[in-house]
Amino acid sequence: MEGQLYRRLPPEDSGELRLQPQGSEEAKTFVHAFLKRSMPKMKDEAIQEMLTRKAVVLEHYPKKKTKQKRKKTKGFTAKQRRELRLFEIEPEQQRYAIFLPLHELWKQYIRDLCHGLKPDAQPHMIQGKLLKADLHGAIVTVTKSKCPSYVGITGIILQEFKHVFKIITKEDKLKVVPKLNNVFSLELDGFISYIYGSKFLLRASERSAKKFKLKGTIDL
Amino acid sequence: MQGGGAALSSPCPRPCTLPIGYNGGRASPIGRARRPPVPRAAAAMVRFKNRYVLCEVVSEDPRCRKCIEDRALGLAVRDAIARVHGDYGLACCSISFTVKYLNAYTGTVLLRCRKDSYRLLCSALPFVRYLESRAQRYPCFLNTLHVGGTIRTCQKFLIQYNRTQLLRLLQNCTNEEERQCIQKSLLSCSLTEEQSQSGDEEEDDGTETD
Amino acid sequence: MLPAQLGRAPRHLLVCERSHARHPRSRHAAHVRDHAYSCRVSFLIPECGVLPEVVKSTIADIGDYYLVRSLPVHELVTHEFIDAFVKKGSCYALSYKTKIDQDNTAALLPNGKLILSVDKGTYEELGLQGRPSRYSGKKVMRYIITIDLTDAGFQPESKKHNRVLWALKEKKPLEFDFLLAWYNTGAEGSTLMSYFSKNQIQALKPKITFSTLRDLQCPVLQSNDLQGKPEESCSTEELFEWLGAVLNQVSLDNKSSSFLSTYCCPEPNTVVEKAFLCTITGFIIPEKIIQLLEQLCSYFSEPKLAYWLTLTVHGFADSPVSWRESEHGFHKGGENLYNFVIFRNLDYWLQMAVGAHDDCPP
Amino acid sequence: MAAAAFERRVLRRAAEHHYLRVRLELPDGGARPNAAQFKQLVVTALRELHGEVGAALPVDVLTYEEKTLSAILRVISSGLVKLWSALTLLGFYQNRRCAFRVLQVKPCGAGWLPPDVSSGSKLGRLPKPTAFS
Repeated sequence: MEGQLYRRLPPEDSGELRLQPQGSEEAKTFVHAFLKRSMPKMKDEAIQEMLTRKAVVLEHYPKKKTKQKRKKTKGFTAKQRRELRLFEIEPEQQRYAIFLPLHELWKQYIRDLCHGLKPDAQPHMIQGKLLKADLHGAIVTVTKSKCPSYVGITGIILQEFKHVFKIITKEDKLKVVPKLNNVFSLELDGFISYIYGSKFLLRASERSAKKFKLKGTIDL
Repeated sequence: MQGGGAALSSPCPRPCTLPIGYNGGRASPIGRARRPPVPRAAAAMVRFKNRYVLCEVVSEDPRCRKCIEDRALGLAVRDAIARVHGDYGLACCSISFTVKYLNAYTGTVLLRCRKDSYRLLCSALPFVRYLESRAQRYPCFLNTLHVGGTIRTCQKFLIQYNRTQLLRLLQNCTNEEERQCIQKSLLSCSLTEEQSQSGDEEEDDGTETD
Repeated sequence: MLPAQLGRAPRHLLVCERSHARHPRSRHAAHVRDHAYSCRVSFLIPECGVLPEVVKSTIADIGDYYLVRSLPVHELVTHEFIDAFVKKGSCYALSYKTKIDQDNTAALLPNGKLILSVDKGTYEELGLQGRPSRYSGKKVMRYIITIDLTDAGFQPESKKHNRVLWALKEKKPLEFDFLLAWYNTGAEGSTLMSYFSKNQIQALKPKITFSTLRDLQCPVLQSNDLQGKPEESCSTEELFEWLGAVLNQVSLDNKSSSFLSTYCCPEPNTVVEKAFLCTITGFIIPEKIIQLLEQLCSYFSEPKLAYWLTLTVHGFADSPVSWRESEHGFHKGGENLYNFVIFRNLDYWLQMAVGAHDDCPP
Repeated sequence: MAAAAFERRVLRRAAEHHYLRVRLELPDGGARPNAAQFKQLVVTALRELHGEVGAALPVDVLTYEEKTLSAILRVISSGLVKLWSALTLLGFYQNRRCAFRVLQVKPCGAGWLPPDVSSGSKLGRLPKPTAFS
């Protein structure tokens, strides 16, 4: 097999291909010279080594595409957020009057959401909309609570977290009211809805996806 | 008399004394299997504790023996409870009440009820006056022998009891043939007796004698 | 469900005390004063046909009480009311026909404490700080709110006062029918009648009934022996039971072999030719009961045939307090009562009985 | 004066007897039981629920008014729950429907009041006996 491979080309073939027939010695020197030329940094011994030892797989292998690691739009960690006080409202900003426009906006938003909020609208339809609605800017009152000192707090919701509402009262006080064990009432154009906080322990974004189930009675 | 002991006798769980080095590989999985891991939900629960009342049916009429059966006896006892303790008592006793074992030949009966209400049951047993079977009544009464927490303690007591009965019979023997017969049954009974003695160190955990 | 529980009766307490009415450290007046709400007073004098004039005038003087229909509770918290009544005497108020185990109940004690016993829903809505009831089990269904009207922080326009007013007026307007009584020693100012004239108020007179019992079997008592000795004297418990039978006109001549009843008068006993029984029913304030007690003590200042007499006072079963401010519940009876036995030498026995949902009497 | 020593005794669950004020409700018309029949009815109720043992419970009918069908019963404290439950579960008197209303339960003799006196009217308030709660 090998003999066949390294055989000289027959003269008729070489004539046809217009190749100069070469002797084996010539070929060897050519290869050496070629290698030397193309890899000038390598030493002779190394080249020799490669020639005798190295097995070259004569196979096409595709070049692995290096996956472009898409850089995640990295936000802040919770720690950084805390340090930066991103979600805190500065004391000079804690004024009820500042947030009244937000409340107006919210009212407009709810009216749009409930198709104008006509007085003859179905209450459960409005409730269904309100359940999924954003509550930032709503005026709420704590009507029932296991802890009596929360009862009666009224104000605009500034932020909604998983477990608490941040509410600014008319006295320009920022109150943090837990949702658990509290019932909030929400009044809009004569419609009064009650929010049972214990069943509302979700972030605003998660709430829009959550399916609420009907329950007969809800105990605090 | 001997029949009662033999019928109740079971292969005695002799305490394992095999050397652990030799048989440990086999013994340990058995030991583990005997004590199943307590499920977390059931950890707070307690098993229902029962009381087993061992009594014998005493009757003058020999025909009574053939009507000692589960249903007739259960009905008679229930009837007595209903009479003595009313609907409330009957309802209390009916929880897990069964006739657990019954030997028509010797008249031995084992009743089971909940631990809470065994006093109601025991107090009603003397009021059983007859057994009724196929529209026929045979006057009889129940003699309470033993109240135990497990069937095992009742069985042990019954063997012991029957042995003393046999001994008493032996004393009252008149002819040689009878004596021979009783001695033979005494001997056959003593085998189970020996077994039950080997388990003596763990006896009477739930026994209550009234 | 266990048969063992069939034999258990609900908890109850009977406290017996023995002392002397003129003893400087005797606490009988304090006990009477601490028991604010009494609905029935009855006394029994053996060997007495006609009531002495002094006692009769005391009974007549027991005074009116008032019933105000649907009075909002916040009226009791206003400063006009506090200044006119609470601070100028002893003012008693108790919600009428409210059941302590199912309704909201309110009571105003003479020391100026307003006590609201409210259910869970009302408490959560009301927004006033309270404490869970002692007898409501693992899941608290009843709360007790105590408001001290005479507290220094309870000035008009103070934060505390405003909060209470807001809660009772706007948040959750509570309304009750109130029984009212007012006792003051000084000059008569405005009266309850004129103060609540815009509400539906009516003055009520205590109902007084007299009766003379003939040939009554009375137990023999020894003033220095509470337990009693067989063949010599009866114990306090026996007396207490006998008294109940007398007050309810149970015939005492039953034979022990009778089919209907085996109750008979405790031994030893004497037959008294006639005994005087008087019962006063109404909203009776402790000050009047103390007066009555004093009159009954002075009954023995002249030699009398009777060896002892009794004065029994029943408290309202549905009042939120029994003695002082200790909580009271109804559970299977709601009794809170006390009974004086006054002996000829002015020794007295005091028996105080409470039911299952009560503290031990002081 | 010298004998005026102070003494105090606290008795817990000491009452030997309990008292029940009950009213029997019968449909209009028909015979009303007299005192003996009333007692018999109470015993029947006890026998139905608690058997002969219950029927042997000493129950005294202290007062009985045939007109209003109301009575005061006295029972030893250990039998209170039995009596109460038996009365509650009684349904028939001489094949006519009937019901017992337990109006008041008192542990001490002097404890009871006429039902119209105390602040809330006790009529119709029917606490359940513990044995079945």
